Amino acid sequence: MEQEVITAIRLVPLEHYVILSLLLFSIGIAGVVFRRNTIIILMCLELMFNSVNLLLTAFSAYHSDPRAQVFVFFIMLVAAAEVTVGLAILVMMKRNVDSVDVNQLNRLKW
Amino acid sequence: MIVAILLLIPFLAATFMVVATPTRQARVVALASTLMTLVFTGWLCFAYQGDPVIAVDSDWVPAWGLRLVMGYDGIGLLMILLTALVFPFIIGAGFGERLQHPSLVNALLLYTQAFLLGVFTAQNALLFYIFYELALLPVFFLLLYWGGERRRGITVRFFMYTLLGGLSLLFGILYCMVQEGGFNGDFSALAALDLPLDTQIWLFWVLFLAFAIKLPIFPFHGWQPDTYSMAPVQGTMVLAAVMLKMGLYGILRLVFPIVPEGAAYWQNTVIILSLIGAIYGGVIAFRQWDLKRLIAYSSLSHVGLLCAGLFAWNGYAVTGSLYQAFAHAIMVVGLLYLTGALRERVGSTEMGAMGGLKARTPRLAALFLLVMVNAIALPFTQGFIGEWLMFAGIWQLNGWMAFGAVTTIVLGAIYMLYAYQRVMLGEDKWQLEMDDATLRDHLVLVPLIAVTFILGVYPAPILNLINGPVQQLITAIPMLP
Amino acid sequence: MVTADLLFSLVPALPLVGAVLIASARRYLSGTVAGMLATALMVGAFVLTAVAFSTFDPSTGGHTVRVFDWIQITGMDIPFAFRYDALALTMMLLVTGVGSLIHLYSIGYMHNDARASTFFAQLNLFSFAMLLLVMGSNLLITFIGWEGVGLCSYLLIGFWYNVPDYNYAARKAFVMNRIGDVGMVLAMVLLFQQFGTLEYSVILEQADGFSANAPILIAATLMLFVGATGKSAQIPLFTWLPDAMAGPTPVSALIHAATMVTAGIYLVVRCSGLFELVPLTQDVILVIGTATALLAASIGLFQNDIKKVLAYSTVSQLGYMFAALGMGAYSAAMFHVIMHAFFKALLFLGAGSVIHALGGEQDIRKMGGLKGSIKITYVTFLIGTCAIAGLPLLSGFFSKDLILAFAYQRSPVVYAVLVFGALLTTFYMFRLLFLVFFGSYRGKAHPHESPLSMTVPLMVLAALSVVGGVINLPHLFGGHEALKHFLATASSGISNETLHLSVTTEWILMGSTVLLVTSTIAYAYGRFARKAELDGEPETMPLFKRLLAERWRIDPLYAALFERPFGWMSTKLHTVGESRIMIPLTNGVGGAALRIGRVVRRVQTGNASFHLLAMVVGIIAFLFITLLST
Amino acid sequence: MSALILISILGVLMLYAGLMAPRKVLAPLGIIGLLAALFLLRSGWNVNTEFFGHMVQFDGFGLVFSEALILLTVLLFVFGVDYYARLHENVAEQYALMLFSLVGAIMLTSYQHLLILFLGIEILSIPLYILAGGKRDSFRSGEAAFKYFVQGSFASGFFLLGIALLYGSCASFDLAVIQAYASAPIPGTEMLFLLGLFFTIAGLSFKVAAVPFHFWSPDVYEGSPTLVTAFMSTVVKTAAFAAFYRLIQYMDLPKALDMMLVVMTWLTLFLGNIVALRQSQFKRLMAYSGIAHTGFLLLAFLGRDPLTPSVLFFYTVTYSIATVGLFVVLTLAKRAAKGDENIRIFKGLFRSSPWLAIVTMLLLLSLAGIPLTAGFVAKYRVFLIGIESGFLKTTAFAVLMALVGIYYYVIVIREAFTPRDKGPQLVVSPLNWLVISFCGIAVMLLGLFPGLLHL
Repeated sequence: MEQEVITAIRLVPLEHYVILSLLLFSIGIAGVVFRRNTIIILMCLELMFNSVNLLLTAFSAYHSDPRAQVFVFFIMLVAAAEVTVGLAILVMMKRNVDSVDVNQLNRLKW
Repeated sequence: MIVAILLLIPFLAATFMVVATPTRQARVVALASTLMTLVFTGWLCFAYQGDPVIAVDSDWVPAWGLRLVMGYDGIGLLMILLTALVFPFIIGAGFGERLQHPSLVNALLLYTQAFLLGVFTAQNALLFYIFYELALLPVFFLLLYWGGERRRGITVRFFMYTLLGGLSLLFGILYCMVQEGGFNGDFSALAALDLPLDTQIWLFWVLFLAFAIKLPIFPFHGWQPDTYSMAPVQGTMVLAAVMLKMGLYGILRLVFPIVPEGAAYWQNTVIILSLIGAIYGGVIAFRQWDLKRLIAYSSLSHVGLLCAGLFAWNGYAVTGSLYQAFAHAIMVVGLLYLTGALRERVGSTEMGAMGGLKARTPRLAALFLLVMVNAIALPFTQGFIGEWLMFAGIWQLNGWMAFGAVTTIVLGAIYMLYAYQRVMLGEDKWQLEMDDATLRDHLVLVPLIAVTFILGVYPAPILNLINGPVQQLITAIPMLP
Repeated sequence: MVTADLLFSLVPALPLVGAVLIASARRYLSGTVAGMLATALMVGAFVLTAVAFSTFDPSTGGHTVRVFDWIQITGMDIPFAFRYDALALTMMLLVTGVGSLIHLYSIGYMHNDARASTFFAQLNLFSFAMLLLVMGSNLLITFIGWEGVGLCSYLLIGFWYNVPDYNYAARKAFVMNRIGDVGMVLAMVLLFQQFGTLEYSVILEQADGFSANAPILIAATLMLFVGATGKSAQIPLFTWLPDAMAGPTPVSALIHAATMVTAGIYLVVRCSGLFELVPLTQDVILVIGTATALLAASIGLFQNDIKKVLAYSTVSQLGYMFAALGMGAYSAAMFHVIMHAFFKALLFLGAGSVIHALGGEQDIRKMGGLKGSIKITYVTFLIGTCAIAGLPLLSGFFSKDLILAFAYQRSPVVYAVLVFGALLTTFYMFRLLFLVFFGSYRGKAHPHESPLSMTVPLMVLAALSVVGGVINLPHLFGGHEALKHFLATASSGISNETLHLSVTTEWILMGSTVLLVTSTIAYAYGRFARKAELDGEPETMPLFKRLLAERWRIDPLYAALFERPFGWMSTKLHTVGESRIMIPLTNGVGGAALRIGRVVRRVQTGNASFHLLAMVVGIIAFLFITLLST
Repeated sequence: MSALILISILGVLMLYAGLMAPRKVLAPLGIIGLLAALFLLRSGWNVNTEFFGHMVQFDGFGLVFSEALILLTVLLFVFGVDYYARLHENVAEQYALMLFSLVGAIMLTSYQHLLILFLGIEILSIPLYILAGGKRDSFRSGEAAFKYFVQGSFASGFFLLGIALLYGSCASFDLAVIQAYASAPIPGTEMLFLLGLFFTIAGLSFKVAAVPFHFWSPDVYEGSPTLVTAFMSTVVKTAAFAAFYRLIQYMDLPKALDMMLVVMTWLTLFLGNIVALRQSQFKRLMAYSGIAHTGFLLLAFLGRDPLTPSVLFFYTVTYSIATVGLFVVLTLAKRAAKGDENIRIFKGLFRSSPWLAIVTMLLLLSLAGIPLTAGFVAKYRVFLIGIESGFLKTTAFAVLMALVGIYYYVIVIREAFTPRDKGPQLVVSPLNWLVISFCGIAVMLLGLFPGLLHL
């Protein structure tokens, strides 16, 4: 069964996976950097993590080694935790300045 | 062990004063401890056989190249003697000052003395550096807390500028330790280094910078005038009389032995710079209106000569330079004390506020004169012996340099006599009521003057002390012309 | 040490003791007591010297008395030692002898000065230094005295310290001497490098090894001479001496006429062995000496301050001595030194007596007709004047004629110049004499003769000025030049100096000089004795005379050339060099760091997105670095 | 290992205690627990035990650092007693979060597997995000929290990417394998490996606040509650460095990365010191000085010398001690000055309370690296290593920057020792006094007898 999955995965050359995930990662970066809405920033962070997950999975398939997939689970876990905290902070921020615009946060500088 | 005692006397006394903070007796305690140190030093000199003494030699943290090696030879002993001899007077000068926290002032002074003694006894480059920096700290606080106006800026500037040199010295020392392998920074070990010439050429400045700033020689003196004029009299005494000599000593211990060829390479440059400084300072001193500034510039002038003498690097010049260092210490303490005494009377160190004081304080005037003749190196004073030896030595190297050096005797006469006239002579302008030289003034100045003349007429004790080591040094480190 | 040596080396000790004693006890001693003490010690010194002199055997040529090791390190051994020989003894006799007289004189002169005791302490100190100067067996000991007399001269010129001009004069004197001393020091270090010692005896011995005009020797002798010009007030360093008259008159007599200013001559004679080897330097000395003699004499013509006149005459007389040295006539120079000491001291003391009589008046235009009121002073002063003018058989006559004879032998030009100088001297000295003592009194004070303590020295010195010549009586007068032969034992230069003029020539020279001098006196008498012709202010004078009266404007010239530029430089170096360049440079480094800091901290904009962007940029940049460097 | 578990449990306990037990027991509880953990670690001394199939390894390096971390936390807890005295709610949470974060820190010191490294970092960071926002109604605190969070997770992203690429190149997360690969790369995958390592290092550099990944630290330091700032600048920094070094310790990095490290060192040294010159807010100043010290530590990294671990340890620990002490003093002075954080609040400190002033001086001098304080020995050894491993210019630059660094510490000292008729009236609780004195004396002792902290 899983052997088929692996072969299925291997139908696509590794480079494609790498490039794809790097693309995703870059999109994530761009989003985080250039969007001002905090929610979207959080989502883009998720995107970055997931691109990494994809990469890992691809690799594990090519190395035919399950450890990476375990790693992926851990990443998901942590990402979840982070997002939770992130949202909490977001709420707090919303309470302090009635907005979710990143640029509102610029009192600490120089 | 001996050395340990030497350092501990002032250190413990200082610590006692920090803890117990006696107010009235503080000066007395301090004086007592300095006198003890002096006596002890006297005994050291008396017992000195003529060959180097290594009193302490133990590891501190072997793996990290920290070692405790302390001892002294004739030259070190001279410096120790200088420190021990000058400090009682510095403390004594404090009896007139009305500073707050007298116990702290004296504590800081004693700490300085302890660390200075450390500098002069250290036989390990790193240890030397540590004491070198430590000696700076008490002075920093002295200036910061008891200094005159604009002290905040000036003190920090002085501190940073001195540290600039210090850190570059540290870098140099570390470099040498690494080159030496086994992280052994003992003078003996470092002297054994034989670095390639191109290394020595840059390493020279890395090591020398610290001392060039400390002395200071010509382009590096920017910190000096302000600091001298702002610092409390005692602080200036410490700076000018002893601290400055650390530079001289350091050059002798760390520059020449480690980078002889580098020193040879830069010899002329340094001598010329020093002489420029000597003349520059002498000329500027002429038109100074503030006694302390005048002393600062005269000190710049004298030090230029000292440094030139040291770099001429022959028996006469180096001996002369060391001897003159001693003379300068005595002389500058005397002058600064007089400055303080005058400020007590006229309430300022500006010469504009003085003039014609001789009419009211003939004895003080006489003392001033006697201190001054040492400053202008009249024969039969210490100053003359030192300068004569230096001139003779520098001449061996180059006639024109000697000429430059000798012109300073004219400059010295010009600014010193002018200062004396502006302070003491002329008609009594201000009609201030003031008392003549008090018992305290005599107690401080007369011994200083006595030393000046005794060692001017009979220099043998000091000369015999340093002659041997200097000759060894010279022969051990031949300078390529 | 042999007793003779012991006594010898004790000579300077006495005045030193006196100086220290009086100085430390000065507020308990009255001026008179201090003066007596000082005088007693000087006389003691004189006696000791006399004893040492009597026990001295010239044929030995003298020896060195080593007192103790002074500067002794590897390669340099400079003992504290004295040279016990003819030259030293002669100078010592002069110093202690004339010194004692002047000390004695001072008791009276200073008796109503509050700080008289200080004065005597300093006077004694001076004598001590002067003795060291002449006794030293090596250059460095001489130099101790050399600078010591400089200091004392400084102190004594500025003795009345509340007058700013006097302090200025004192400083001027000291600084100018110091300038000379630069030459002296350089000469010493050079000689030390060459000979490895500073002992006169050794140096002179080894000097023979050098060829004539060896560059080393040229340098050494020239620099020694520079030192000499400083002390002995020769061109260009002579302007301090006239100003030095600010000091009390005895000081002028002792320091600035009799002893200190002759130190230069002494030094050259001491080192005559060296100078002999360097004709070049000798010529320089000759030219400078002659020029100084003439210049100073010309200035002396129209001075109105009695002491200034004497001062310039001193400078000019010193010029004569140096001219003699330049001609290799060392004994003549020494002879003139001694004679000059006698009559110039006499003249100064006389002038002092006059000033004392007139209660401090120094302007000869406010004097006149004093010969009636202060007889002793007048007579003695007259003798002195005649002596300096070189009237036959007086002391000045012999010494000056000796010099002139040498000059004639050297070259007629020099001879002419020196003779002319001599005539000028005669003119202004008699002008002085006539204006002061002849005619009618033009002042307001009530002249009164000075006390005995002042007149006695006058008389003694007068006597010496009359008979002094015998110590070196030339063959012409049946003498056998005793002084010359005595000194010859100590100075190689003297032993090989020769005057080979035919007897007739000498008589002719002498006669002509005397003739000229007497006629000059007559001329002066005509102008100043009958109707005292007084000069107004320089502004009213014809140009040339005004130039002379204003001393060739040399002081303003020096001020413009050296003093003001120096002050200017000092100020500029401080206001520009330090305040604008050095200190800003020092602070600039730190300031720059702070400024950079202020700029760089702006990077931290505080905007989260920007920070992220910056991180990304950073990463990309590093990525480039990484990839490029693979 | 048992220590790890104990601390985690302790955290949970703490949460419960916060619900039922009175507030004053919390800190003692924590401290006791931590000491117990310390004891457990000690028992595992020199055993060099592995867990989770060689994913965690408590070797000497790990143990020493863990102990140091625990002790520092204890110190902070002692400080916390007084610090949280005014706070009415969530005290337990604060302690607990710190404990959790400590767990992460300990994992970082002794990981042997990238997964643990990753987890360690996250366990370390996530509680910190919350702690940073500890003052819920303070805008600055919130801003700090948010910035820290966003940038932190952003960096984790890169870090993860790095790990992924590493895995891609050498098919394993095991440190040993990776290090082995570094010395004998499989042809064709070097670029992958290089990039992987690059991103990993970038991620770690963020944690140690090396330029250009430092942007978070000034803002977060300033915004967070002082205790948290202290925690970040001591425990977190130390742990991060331990992790960083553990990663590259036995690895011969590709030239390219060495190059990158050098550049990073220069930038960090420069920016940290130069910008600190112009800081007047004390916490911000400490942040920049922290960056500066990162620079010095990176210098020690460059030459991976056998001595480096001990230098690293000595440096971080002494730095942490000094920092803790200073933050305590700051808190006191801040209270006296009603919340002002400008360095001028120290003015006249010497007059009002000499001992505090003297200790402050000692701590600052130690940070400045003046002889006979621990800081000097630390710096001196860093320079020594720098020179020894041939980075002459970099070391020279570091020395120069050390000079610049001295300036801003001296400025603070100057404030403290400027005479002033009425200095700040500091109320010092006994415990705080204890902490401060301990720090001062420790700094002095370590300066005199550096051997005490010999790894």
